[in-house]
Amino acid sequence: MHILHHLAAAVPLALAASTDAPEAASWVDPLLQQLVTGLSNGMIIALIAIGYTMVYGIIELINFAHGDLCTLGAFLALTIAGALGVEAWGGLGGASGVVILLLASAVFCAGLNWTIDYVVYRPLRNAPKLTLLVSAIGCSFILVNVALFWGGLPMGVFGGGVAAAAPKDFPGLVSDDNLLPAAWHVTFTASDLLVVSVTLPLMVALTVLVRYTKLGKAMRAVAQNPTAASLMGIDVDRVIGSTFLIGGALGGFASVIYALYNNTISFQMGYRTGMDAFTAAVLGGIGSMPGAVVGGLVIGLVRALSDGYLEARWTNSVVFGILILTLVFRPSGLLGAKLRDKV
Amino acid sequence: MQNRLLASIASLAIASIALAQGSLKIVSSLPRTGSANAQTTSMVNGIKMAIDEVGGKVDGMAIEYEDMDDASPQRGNWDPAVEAQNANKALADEKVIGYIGTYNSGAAKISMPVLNKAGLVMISPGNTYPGLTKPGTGEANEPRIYRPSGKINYFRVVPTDDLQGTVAADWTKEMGCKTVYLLDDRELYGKGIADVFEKHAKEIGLKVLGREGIDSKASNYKALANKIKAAKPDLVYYGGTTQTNAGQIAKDLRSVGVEAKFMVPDGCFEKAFIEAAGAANLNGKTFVTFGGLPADQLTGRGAEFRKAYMAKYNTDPEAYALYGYECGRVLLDAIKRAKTKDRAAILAAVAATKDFDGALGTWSFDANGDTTSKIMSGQTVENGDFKFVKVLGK
Amino acid sequence: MSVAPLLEVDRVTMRFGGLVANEDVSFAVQPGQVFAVIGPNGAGKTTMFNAITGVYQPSSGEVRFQGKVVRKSFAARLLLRVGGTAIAAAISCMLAVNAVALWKAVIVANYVYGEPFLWGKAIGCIGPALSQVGALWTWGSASVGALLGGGGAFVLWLRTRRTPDVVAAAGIARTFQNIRLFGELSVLENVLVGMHGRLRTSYFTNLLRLPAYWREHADSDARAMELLRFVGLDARAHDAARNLPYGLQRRLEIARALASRPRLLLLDEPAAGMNPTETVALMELIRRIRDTGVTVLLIEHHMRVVMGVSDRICVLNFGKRIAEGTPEQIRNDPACIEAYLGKEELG
Amino acid sequence: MLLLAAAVVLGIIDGPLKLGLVDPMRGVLIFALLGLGLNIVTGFTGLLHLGMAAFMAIGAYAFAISTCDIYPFQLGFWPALGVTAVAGALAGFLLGAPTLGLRGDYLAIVTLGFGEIAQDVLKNLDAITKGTQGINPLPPPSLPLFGEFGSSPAPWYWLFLAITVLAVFACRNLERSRTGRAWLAVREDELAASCMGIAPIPVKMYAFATGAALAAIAGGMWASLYASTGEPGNYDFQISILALCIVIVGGMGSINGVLVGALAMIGVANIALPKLASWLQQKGVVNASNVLGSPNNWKYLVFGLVLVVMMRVRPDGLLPARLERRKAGGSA
Repeated sequence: MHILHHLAAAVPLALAASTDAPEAASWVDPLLQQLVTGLSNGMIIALIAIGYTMVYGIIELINFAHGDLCTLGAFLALTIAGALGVEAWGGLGGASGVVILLLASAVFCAGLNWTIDYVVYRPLRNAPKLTLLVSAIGCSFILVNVALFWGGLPMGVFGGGVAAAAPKDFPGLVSDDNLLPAAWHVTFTASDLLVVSVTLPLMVALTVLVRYTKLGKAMRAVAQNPTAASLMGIDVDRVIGSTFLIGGALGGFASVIYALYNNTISFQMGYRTGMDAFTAAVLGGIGSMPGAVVGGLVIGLVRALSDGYLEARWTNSVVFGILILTLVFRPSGLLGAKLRDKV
Repeated sequence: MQNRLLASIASLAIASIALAQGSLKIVSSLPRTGSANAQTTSMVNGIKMAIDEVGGKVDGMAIEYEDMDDASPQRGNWDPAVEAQNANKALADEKVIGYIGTYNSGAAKISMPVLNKAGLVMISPGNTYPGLTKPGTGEANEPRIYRPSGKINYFRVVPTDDLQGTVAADWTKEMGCKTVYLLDDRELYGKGIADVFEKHAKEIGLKVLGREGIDSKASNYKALANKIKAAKPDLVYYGGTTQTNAGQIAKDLRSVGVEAKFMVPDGCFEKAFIEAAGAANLNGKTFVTFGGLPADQLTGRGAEFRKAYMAKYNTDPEAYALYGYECGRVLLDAIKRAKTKDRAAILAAVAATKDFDGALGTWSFDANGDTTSKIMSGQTVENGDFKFVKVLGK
Repeated sequence: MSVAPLLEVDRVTMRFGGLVANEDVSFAVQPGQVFAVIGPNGAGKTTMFNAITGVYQPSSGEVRFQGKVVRKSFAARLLLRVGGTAIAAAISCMLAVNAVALWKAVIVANYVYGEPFLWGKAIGCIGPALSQVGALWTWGSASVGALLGGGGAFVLWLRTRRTPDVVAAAGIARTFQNIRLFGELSVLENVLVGMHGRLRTSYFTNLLRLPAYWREHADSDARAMELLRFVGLDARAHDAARNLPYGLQRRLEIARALASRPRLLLLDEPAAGMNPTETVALMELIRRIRDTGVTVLLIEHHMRVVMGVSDRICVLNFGKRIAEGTPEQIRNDPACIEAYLGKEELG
Repeated sequence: MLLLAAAVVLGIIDGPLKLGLVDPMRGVLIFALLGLGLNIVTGFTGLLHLGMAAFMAIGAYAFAISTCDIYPFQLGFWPALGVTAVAGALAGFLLGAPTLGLRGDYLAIVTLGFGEIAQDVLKNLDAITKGTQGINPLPPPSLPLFGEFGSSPAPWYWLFLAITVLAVFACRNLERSRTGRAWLAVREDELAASCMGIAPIPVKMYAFATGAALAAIAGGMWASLYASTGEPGNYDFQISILALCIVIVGGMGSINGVLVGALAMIGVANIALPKLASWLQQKGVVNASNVLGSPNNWKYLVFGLVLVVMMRVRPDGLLPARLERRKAGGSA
């Protein structure tokens, strides 16, 4: 139950801390604010990172296309939102709208991810790992281009598709109004809440799935040793396929959360989100899901704090500097399993 | 595999030679692949309009146009290799008599010397880095180094950062702001203009509370916005463009509740910016400076252009479309006067452009190749559209 | 026992978490012997090999080779390296921290565009520039650098004090139970890799193919072919190692191990998966190896091999040593028969 | 050899036949060099490296600073290239020293991070690097042997070809020597290698530094060719990825493979696609009023498809290494 563990720690921290804010010194409030921001960003990164780490854990592929998969998920969500005019629903309607977007995008991304695996990666199962990696890079390029075309749809939400490449505004279905009493000096907005309330259950569900279901066990078996697994009568390709399915679904959820939290999507957004998520996965110990979550949160926090208290122009350096130092002292990441040579 | 590849390359090469007969040719070299695609599309539309306007002919000589891409897929942005390639390709094709480009001043630094040696006229719809033309504004050796032949072959229809940054700072003060917070996108255009703004702001007694270079690929800037909120500036100035995430910044400033005004340069003077930022986040509090008059303020030429453009693309022409159009027309006008296919003559004709009745007003090229039009206009955003406020600077 | 033993395993215990793979096992191998370690599966034989070759570090006890524990010695070279790294790191940190200030003071300040640059004057500005930055930054960064650099170098040295490469360099070579050849390399190259420690040509010699390279190239190839002939693989010298049949791969592993001119050769179940004829050939080979003066430490299940070639045998069971002696003694040792030999012999 | 011959022939016939291929071929040669560098790290030693661009950048800036006349050093072409190589190698050591103990993809992410950091440093230390403006102009090399380095691409082509040939020989010499065998051994089986008396970390260190030096030289050539470093953003992750594609598409650990890979990748991206685009425009297949209209908007798609298809058709690359078999490649 690692995941619960780490996240359960996170949110109360933000809330509990903010309760004693009034009588706290002036530097506390901004700090808390940055922590809230950092954690919200971190959770989104974590959600995407899980997609990376699952796929890596099972076929040792750094799935470069994952970030761009999320891009498409976001574009789908925007299209639907535009088509249904979700923005106008308001109130409860708006909530149900969000649910619709989440589900639609999840299903779409899951399907797409599975298809990519089926069409591109499956024929290369026995090929060198880096061959797979390059195919993944190829897919990423293709997805980016698809997103560009998608942005050119003649729809209101895409600005009539005149400027396909321009960033698109994603309707603020979830308000940015503070949910906490003003006296607390810390804003915890509805979109922050959304991030938490979608991400946490997903992670719990995932943990349960991987630990206690038949499929989950099969996944771990395949991750351990595909050959042995197949000898035990496990249909390896099916298991891998469903891994992509689940990873994709998470990506889909993440993409909608991302869109609702940042309110902007663009056909190249997959690049940085993907890189952050991949970094998170490795920082946490690639292949380990709790690791991915912790990694995501750490990166989110570091980014926020560096932006807030150092110079924003050095933030990337700070993030990766910390990453490198961490790995020098913990060579298999924060929660990664320590490897020993079998002789 | 690879043989097939070579074959295809070869065949393409031959194809392009086969076409090397015919009339005059104008090429543009702009980043068409990747994030600048939206802006450059407007520019290309503008150029096309200019050519269509004269019926694709200048006294008998048909005008071909090629829209070259100086970006490459693997870069997703302007690529020095491709820009250099485009320049050489243009030179190699004797029909080419004018080179419209570049969008990025960095790219211009690559192709300017190349084209200058060959004396092919180059007109930029987008470069605003002062050092490209104005001695003393950039490095000690600029702009001499871009003119190995000693002659001037590079012109631009856009006012440079040093004008716009200054004007922006003045306007800020006029609006009664005392304190500003500066952001830039750490790219040539954005950082350059923010530097000028900062320098002038200090001269005219504005208090600069902070300066940050942002990562234009970040997914949001809420943390930075929190920091700015704590600093409580009267105005936040962002030196950057729509493609370097100006929209996201505006959004995050509002979402964390920064009350300050928000000002951006002409890199954001396009519908795409409003779409990206979401009108609600901009209305009333956002200000955009721009060299020249916005489409709806245009008279004469400009007004006609606007009408034609709306007829064709059923949207108001962006600033970029205007710039592109102006480049095209200046070049065509020069051809008309030169009455020849000779590059040198056309170059001379362009340089001689005087009191040109352009869409951006009536202007000439000065000795450095810059436009003499110093008209700057200030816009604000109201209910989802730009609204002209006033003419800035003198 | 007049001669000093070549290898002494002295009360070695190997623990992995809760699991105890070896519990104070001791034995001594005399030079020139073929010494066999036998025992049922999971008796901890391979673990023992790994402890000897430095793949694992013994949890307690020590392994002595030629009378002393194989380790990088605490030599002047170490001090030199640590000191050197420390100084280098210190300087680079100092420069890194003061980069901009130094650059401005030394380069920018002294260079007027288009005019000649006065190096002497410029270098003269370094000192003032540093002091101007402030002692705290300058010396602070320097000492941090020194600490990190020196510390890092020392830690690295500690960590790599008894790694397999050190042990191998000392004259102990091994083969692996699950064959670990360099599959993509040719048979010849595998042997040449084995020679790595014996070859001397430096990076730049190789890069530029200086005469030294050619000289060494010639005789290393010759020696490698010799070895291949010795194990009967000279005909396959240029095949990819992974394309060899199983038996030959085992022989190649032996040749590769011998290439490092070891005093002691560790063979981990060399006869595993061999047919009777191959087995006979193998025993023959082991004897020939011993006759060249290489001491052999052998793990083997195959009793015919063990009894046939070894001068002395040590029996492990559940990680403990239950007996040691000559083949005859072992054959008649009730403990062994009961623990292990019985069924084998009858079968 | 065959490739060399082809290259020479191309160089000779290009001018007369007006193929206009020599110009883009210069870019191909630069990336071939970058690929050769990565091939030593990834192809020979089996370390996945996602930060080659950083070393290219370091090279470009080292070269620029030592030649450009806004700095006092103003060295000639070859000395500057030497400085560049040394700078690259040093950078390689600095990155490698603490991190080469890491396994597979952990090392990969470290190199990726280094790439990002390098960019930030180049951008932010503008007092030294001119930040986003890039350093220019770099004087054209004065090497009478190759001719007048003016607007004509030929001398550049010959110069770069010469450098590439030298680099190829260097790689081959190393590959077939004690040093190179150690690299391959570490790639194949690190533990077995160390049991043969090979100390993995120093061995990897040499690979890293060599690769970095070659990448740096590529950067130097690049800067020299465009007489400018361009902006630090020109050396971003995309370039590292491109380098990786070149090596894998060409064939891991195969020197000729890398050359072919560079030709394929850059050929597609910088030669075929532009020509295709302009050809389609000539044919008037352009309708800018919607996004699908402009051929330029299809480049990502085509490039991606090329990668996917190539990997599908030749999983081991176009020219697999001498003894390359399936499963050979692999980072972790």
